[in-house]
Order: sequence, then structure tokens, then C-alpha cells
Amino acid sequence: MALSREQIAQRIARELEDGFYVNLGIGIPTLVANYIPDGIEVMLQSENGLLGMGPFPTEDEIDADMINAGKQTVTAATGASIFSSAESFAMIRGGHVDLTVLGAFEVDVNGNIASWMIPGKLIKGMGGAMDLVAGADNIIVTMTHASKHGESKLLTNCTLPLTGAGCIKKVLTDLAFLEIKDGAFHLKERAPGVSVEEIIEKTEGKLIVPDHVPEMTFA
Amino acid sequence: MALSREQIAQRIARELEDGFYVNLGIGIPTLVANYIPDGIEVMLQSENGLLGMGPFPTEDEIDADMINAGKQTVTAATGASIFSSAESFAMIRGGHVDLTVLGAFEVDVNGNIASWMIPGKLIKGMGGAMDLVAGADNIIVTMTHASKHGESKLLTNCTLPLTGAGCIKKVLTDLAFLEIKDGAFHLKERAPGVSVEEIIEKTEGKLIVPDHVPEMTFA
Amino acid sequence: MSGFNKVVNSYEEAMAGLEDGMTVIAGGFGLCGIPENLIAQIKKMGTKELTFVSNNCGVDDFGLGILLVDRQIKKMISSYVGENALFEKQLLAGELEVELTPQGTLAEKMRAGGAGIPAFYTATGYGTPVGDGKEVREFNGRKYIMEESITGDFAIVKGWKADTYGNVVYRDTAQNFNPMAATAGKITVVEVEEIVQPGELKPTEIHTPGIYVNRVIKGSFEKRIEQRTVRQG
Amino acid sequence: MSGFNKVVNSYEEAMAGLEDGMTVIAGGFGLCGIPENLIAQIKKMGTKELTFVSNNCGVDDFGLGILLVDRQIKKMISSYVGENALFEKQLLAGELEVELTPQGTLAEKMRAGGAGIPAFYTATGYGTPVGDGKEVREFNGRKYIMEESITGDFAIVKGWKADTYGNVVYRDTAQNFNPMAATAGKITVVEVEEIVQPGELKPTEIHTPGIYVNRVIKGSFEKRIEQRTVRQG
Repeated sequence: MALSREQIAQRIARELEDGFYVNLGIGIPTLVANYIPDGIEVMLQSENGLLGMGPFPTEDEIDADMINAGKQTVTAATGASIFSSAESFAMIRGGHVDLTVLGAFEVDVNGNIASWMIPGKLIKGMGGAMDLVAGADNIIVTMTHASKHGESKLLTNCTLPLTGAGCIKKVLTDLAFLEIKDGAFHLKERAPGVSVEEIIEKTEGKLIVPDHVPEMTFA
Repeated sequence: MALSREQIAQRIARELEDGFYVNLGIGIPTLVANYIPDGIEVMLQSENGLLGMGPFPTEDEIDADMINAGKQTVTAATGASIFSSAESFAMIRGGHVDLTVLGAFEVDVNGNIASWMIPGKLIKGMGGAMDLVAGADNIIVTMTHASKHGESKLLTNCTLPLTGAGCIKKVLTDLAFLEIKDGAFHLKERAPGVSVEEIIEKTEGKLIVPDHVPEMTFA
Repeated sequence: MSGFNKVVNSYEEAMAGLEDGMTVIAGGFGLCGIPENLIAQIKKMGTKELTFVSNNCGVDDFGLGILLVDRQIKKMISSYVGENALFEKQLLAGELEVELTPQGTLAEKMRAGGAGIPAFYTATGYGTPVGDGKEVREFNGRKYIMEESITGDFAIVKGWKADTYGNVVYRDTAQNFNPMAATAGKITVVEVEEIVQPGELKPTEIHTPGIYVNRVIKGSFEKRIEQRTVRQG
Repeated sequence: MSGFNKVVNSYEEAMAGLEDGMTVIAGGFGLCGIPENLIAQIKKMGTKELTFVSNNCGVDDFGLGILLVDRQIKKMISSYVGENALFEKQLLAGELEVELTPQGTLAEKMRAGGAGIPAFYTATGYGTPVGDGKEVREFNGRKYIMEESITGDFAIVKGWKADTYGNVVYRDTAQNFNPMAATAGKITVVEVEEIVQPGELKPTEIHTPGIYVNRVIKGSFEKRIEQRTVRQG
């Protein structure tokens, strides 16, 4: 069965290491914060200018001057620092963030990602996504494996305008966890009850399937 | 008679305007701070990272963490700000300093300045001088008009390696105050008792002399 | 020190000199830390054909969005826009031009503008529509694009406290784009919640030194919240 | 948060991993705000063939100057050097290489290195020996040269206070080059006068966020003064 939003967040959380500085994109990536494993501490970076994002505020704590990159009211964790957006993107562009998690429309076998623009629809902008994918070495893209109409989002070549070129190495879909290298997707894990055949069928780009593909387990 | 160091500082101080942010180089330029006219307030920028340099400290106030660009112990004036050297040179390079005063070995009719390097002698470095002359629109160069051997320092072409190209518009020597434009020095004022003839004789570069050259006066 | 007293007492004075066709750099991220009263003053003045450099364009009835009503904005240079219906309408009607710029590149363009750096290289946007027409250059085996800096005729900034010399501190994440905007205006206007005397702000804690600031005004602020999210207390 | 505890308890640990031939970026201006104990540790380790990126090279018996004695320095990238006799001697003997870099360009090269900007343009040095061999480019009718960024295998930094997560504040003009150096090291080591608990430094007053810092150590400092100047009290 395809992974739920919560399971996607749980699986991504297993990529966290103690002491990681992490930038979580809007949507499912944000949920990762709820599944940080025991014994592991991470600091969340918010690209408007906050390192050490805390939980949402209580009604009493709400402060218009404390927001995250999703424009939600937040708090600062103990040991946080707050700085300008130039400093924030110096961190991001300079490769100081250990893990970036973000959504996408498409990825391809060359590590290209398209996530911000669908020609013909209103284009709102890329925000910080282009900086995040260009700056990070360790990125996990999360998205559904195929569209509602069954069209694969793991492609030979992205069809939409790119967010970044050759920068994606890990993809977690609702069906599988894959790595991208040497011009192909490498199937690493499958969602519980999802067959390798289904993943092959729904992957348009070149896919390398090992003899054994472990099934993800969730508590 | 040639101007004394103190008279040079006094004359430069007349170029100050109320509210100016000013960077004073090492040596004679530093003395300008002693002659700020009544009713005029300026803020001194020190390029290591201090805006609002105060007087030297008393023995009790000396603090190794408070120095100026000349590495002298200083104090901070009321309303000062202290920042990194990158921020300091952002101010300088970005043209935010209203007046820069510095010494030189040579200047020429095209506004070139040589102030940091004498080939064959040990070269200690340019420090912040190249940034200062490139960043400021309003610069006063101060130096003796000629060497001890009578060789002019106001030239057709600088002979020494440059500190900056085409950036100097005002020169105050011990003999005269001159402006540089259209490929010539324009004699504006002469030191008390110094003849126009002496200035002509000691200026190697093209010199424009008006009918009347006022004599500087000092209290 | 009269020469360093940057305080003005009316919003008319604060925005005096703004003319049709000028470029204005505005601080703020979403509705957080925006110079809301300076924007309202621009609406009141009715200045037209303005180019705004700002990460976002506010919402229908707050922030830069209010300048759309009388079509005062010709062009936006932003990373993310369209949180308002009128924006979409004017964009689709070709009445409004948008130059989408990655957020980090936008922040750096403002900083570079204030710092006398006319251009820099970044990997951000290489191989994407943002890189189209821009110079590509390789450093250490990786491709980068050249981005040019931005300066404005005016910069409008929201601070928390300023002293009368124009030294500014920002409050929490309301800092965002404000410090870079402050450096990049020919005339930089800062509105703050509180004006203090020189010496009251600690020199090492000042975010924007007064050298960048031309005018300071005390305002009162609505500080609207875009996404009110809470947890159970 | 064990993962964020950057505190090390010995200078051996602080500089572990430094090897012959590496590039080290050092904070400090003159003798002010220099990581004096980290430098002393490098002397003790005897590491050779080092390239130092630092505005100055100390004096004969203090600061980076002490590394000259055993010829540990192969090359200096600095804006102003030669406040020591041994430096001059080694330079004239060709035992030491110096790459003179304008002070503001040096600061910006470090910042750019930490910020993922491989190169930028500046008017500083155009038409001078500094511009020789560098690309010249015109923007808005003025000529600029391209300068490339700098990163180091190590950065050694002197702070005032740090919390255990590596958030750092600097004291007065001892800030100077330290914040940029901190961003530009593969391994950044900060020595401070005082280590405090996370939460004790105000988030908006932190000069160097902990994300840049790998190791923090508490030292005791001589803080030598180069030019003691006083007025009558």
C-alpha cells in the first residue's frame, strides 16, 4: 500500500543524524519534525532567517515578528539564532545545511528537479527552492510516484522548467525510496505491500532494481 | 611658507560638513580630528570595523579589544556601531563614506594615486587603501608637494605602482590646494607666503593657474 | 549632533522625493517586518510606475498589495508573489510585470548593491529559466551564473528600535530582508516602533549602522499575521 | 543535545586533523582578536607548509609571527604584513611567499567562500598590480576586476562568548575578520573567553550562528596591545 503522509515523514526522519542542521520545505517535509528518532537532536533552519525553529506557539505566545519560511507563526528553540535573509542564504548556498527535504513535481535520472512552475498556470515564484537545491549536498525529494492519472514523475528528462540541474540524489515517493546515480534511479526500498512490478511500471526513467528490495517497516 | 602638519590638518578640516561620515588615514589625516570646526559634527569610520571613533582612552580605559585601523587603542563615541571587517568594507566599497583623507607618494593629472609600494623596498601591503580610494567619491589626498630632493609628486603619470586609477579629485600639499579634472591639476589655493611660481616649478603635471590664487589663512 | 539627527516627524517628510518611475527596495518577508506605514504613505501619494524590489507583494488589503488598487506598481522583482487576487488579474492582463528571482539571490543582490559589488556568481538557478540569458562560468568544475546587484532610488525598511542617528535593531524574524534593503537605497527610510537616544543601543548589537540611513520615523503598526498557527498550550 | 555540543577540552583536540600543506583562515586584525592559543597549538604541533589567510602576520613573538621561527608558514594571503624582522628575512630569502590582497577584498573573499559565491566583481585594485591577470569587466561605465573566493581546510577564530552549540559573540573591535573566517573553514575552531549554556545568548545578537562552528574551546588570553595610545584622564 502506498505510504501515508505520516509514513513518508517517518521514513525521511530515519535519514536524520544527531547534530544535523535541517531545512524542511512546506507540506509533507514539515511533518518530519514530528518523527525525530529518540536520542537524535536536529536543528531546523527556516530560510527567512531562523536557525533553531521551535514548536508552534500557544495562543499566548503568538508573535507577528516570529514566523517561519511558510509564514506560519513559530517559536525559537533554546540555542536558536536569528539573522538576515542574506545570512540565511549564505548558510544555504554555502552548503552548511546538512539535509534539505522538499517536494517536487518531477525528478529525472540526471538528478534534475522541477518543482516550481507549470507553464500555463499562474506562476507564483520559486521562493528559496532554487537556492536550497543548489546549495545542499544532501537533499531528499518527496512526492507521489505518479500523478493521479498514473503518469510517472520519475523521468528520463524532466518536462517542466527546472528548479535545479543535477542536484538530487535521493527520492522518497509514496511507493519507494530511490537513489539517483550514474543516470538511473536505483530502487533501494519499497513501501509495505507495494510490488517491485508496480514500481517498475510507474517509473518512466531508467530504473536499476537489485535482486532483493527490502520492504519498509513502520511501528 | 610651507604648511605645517597642523595647518594641513586644519585646512582639510574645512572640507568637513555637518553629518559627514569620514575615514581618516594614518599619519597627518588622523590629525584632522583635532580641528573639526565649531557647530560641525562628523563621525569617524575606522576600517577594521568601527563607526563612531572616540578619543584615545585614558590609562584606565585601555582595552585590547578596542583599536582603530592604525592598531592604536581607541574608544567608541556615543552612538557608535561596531561590526565585522566585511561590513566595514561594504560601507567603504559601497560609497557610503562621505569623505576619505589619505596620504600618497604621487598623484597624477588623471586622478591616479600611488601610495603603497616602492619597488625595491620591502612591500608591507596596501591594507585598506585600495578599497578606500575605489569606494569613495570624495577623497582628499595629502602629501608634500615635492620630495626632499625637489622632485615633484604631482605628475603627468604616476611612476610607482598604483593604489587606484582615476579616483582622486582633490589634493592638499604643503604648498597648495588643487583639484584634478580634465587631465590637469587646477590650482585653487596656495599656502601663506608661497608664490604661484614656486608651485608651478614644483608641479610636473599639467597645471591650470587662474588669474587669482587666494592665499590660505589660518587663525 | 544635528547633522546626524535623522528623525523626521511626518510620513510626508519620510517619503519626500519619491517620484513616478522610481525603484523602491522594500524590506519584509510575507507580511512580517514590512514597512506598512511607508507603504500606506506611497498609496496616499499616488506615485505611479514604480518598480518594487521585495521578496513578496503583500495581500489584497495589506502590504504592497494595497498599491495594486490604483495600479501604482509597474514591476515587481520578487521570489514569491500572487497571494492576492488583484495581483493575478493585473499580471494576466499584462498590466504588471514580474521578475522572479530566487530568494537567496534576491537577498544577495540587495547586499551586493549596497556593498559596491556590481555582480557575483551563484549556482542557484543554473540550468533553470532563471539562468536564461545570463553568463555561465565554471569554477572548480561546477557551473555558476552571473547575477547583477540591485540598488534603489529609495529603500523602505521596518526596524524595531532606532536611535536618532539611524542605528537600527530588528526584532526576531522581522529582520529578514530589512538590513540588506537598508544598504541599497539612495535614500533609505526606516520606520520603527521606538526611537531611543544615541548610546542606548549597544554598538556590537546594532544590525544596521546609521551610515546607511537617511530618515527615521516612529510609527504604530498593525503587524498582521498571515498564517496564525498554534499548538495547545 | 549531544549532537550539538561543540565543546572540546584540550587544544590538541581543538586542532586535531591539521596537516602539513593545509590552508588555514585566521581571524584577527593586527594583534586584536587573534586566536592566540590556537596559533600556539599549531606551533606546538610543528605542522609545516601551511598557507595562512589572515589580514596580518603578527609580530616576532606573538600571533602568527611565532610560526615563522620554525618556518611553518609557506604562504601568507594578507593585506598588510612585515611587522616583524623574521618575516622580512624569510620573504627576502624566498622562503616565504606573500599574496597581498586589499583588506576589503580579503574580507569579502572569506565571506564569499563561506556563502557559496565562487567569485565577485570589485573596483578595488582595478588598474593596479592587484588587478594584473584578473578579468576586467565593465558595469554601468565603470571597470571592475573579478576576485575569487577563499575557503580553508581550517578556520581559527577568537570569540568572546560562545554557547555549547557554537553560537558566538565577539567583543568590540575584536570582531574584525573573525565572523567571515568562521564561515569559510571546512573545520572551524573557535576559542573564547567564556562558554555559556544555550539560551544565554540572545538569538538576534549572535554574530556567528553555530551552524558554522565545529569546535569550541575556552582559553585564557594575553591580548597583547600593539599601539598603546592614551590621552590624559
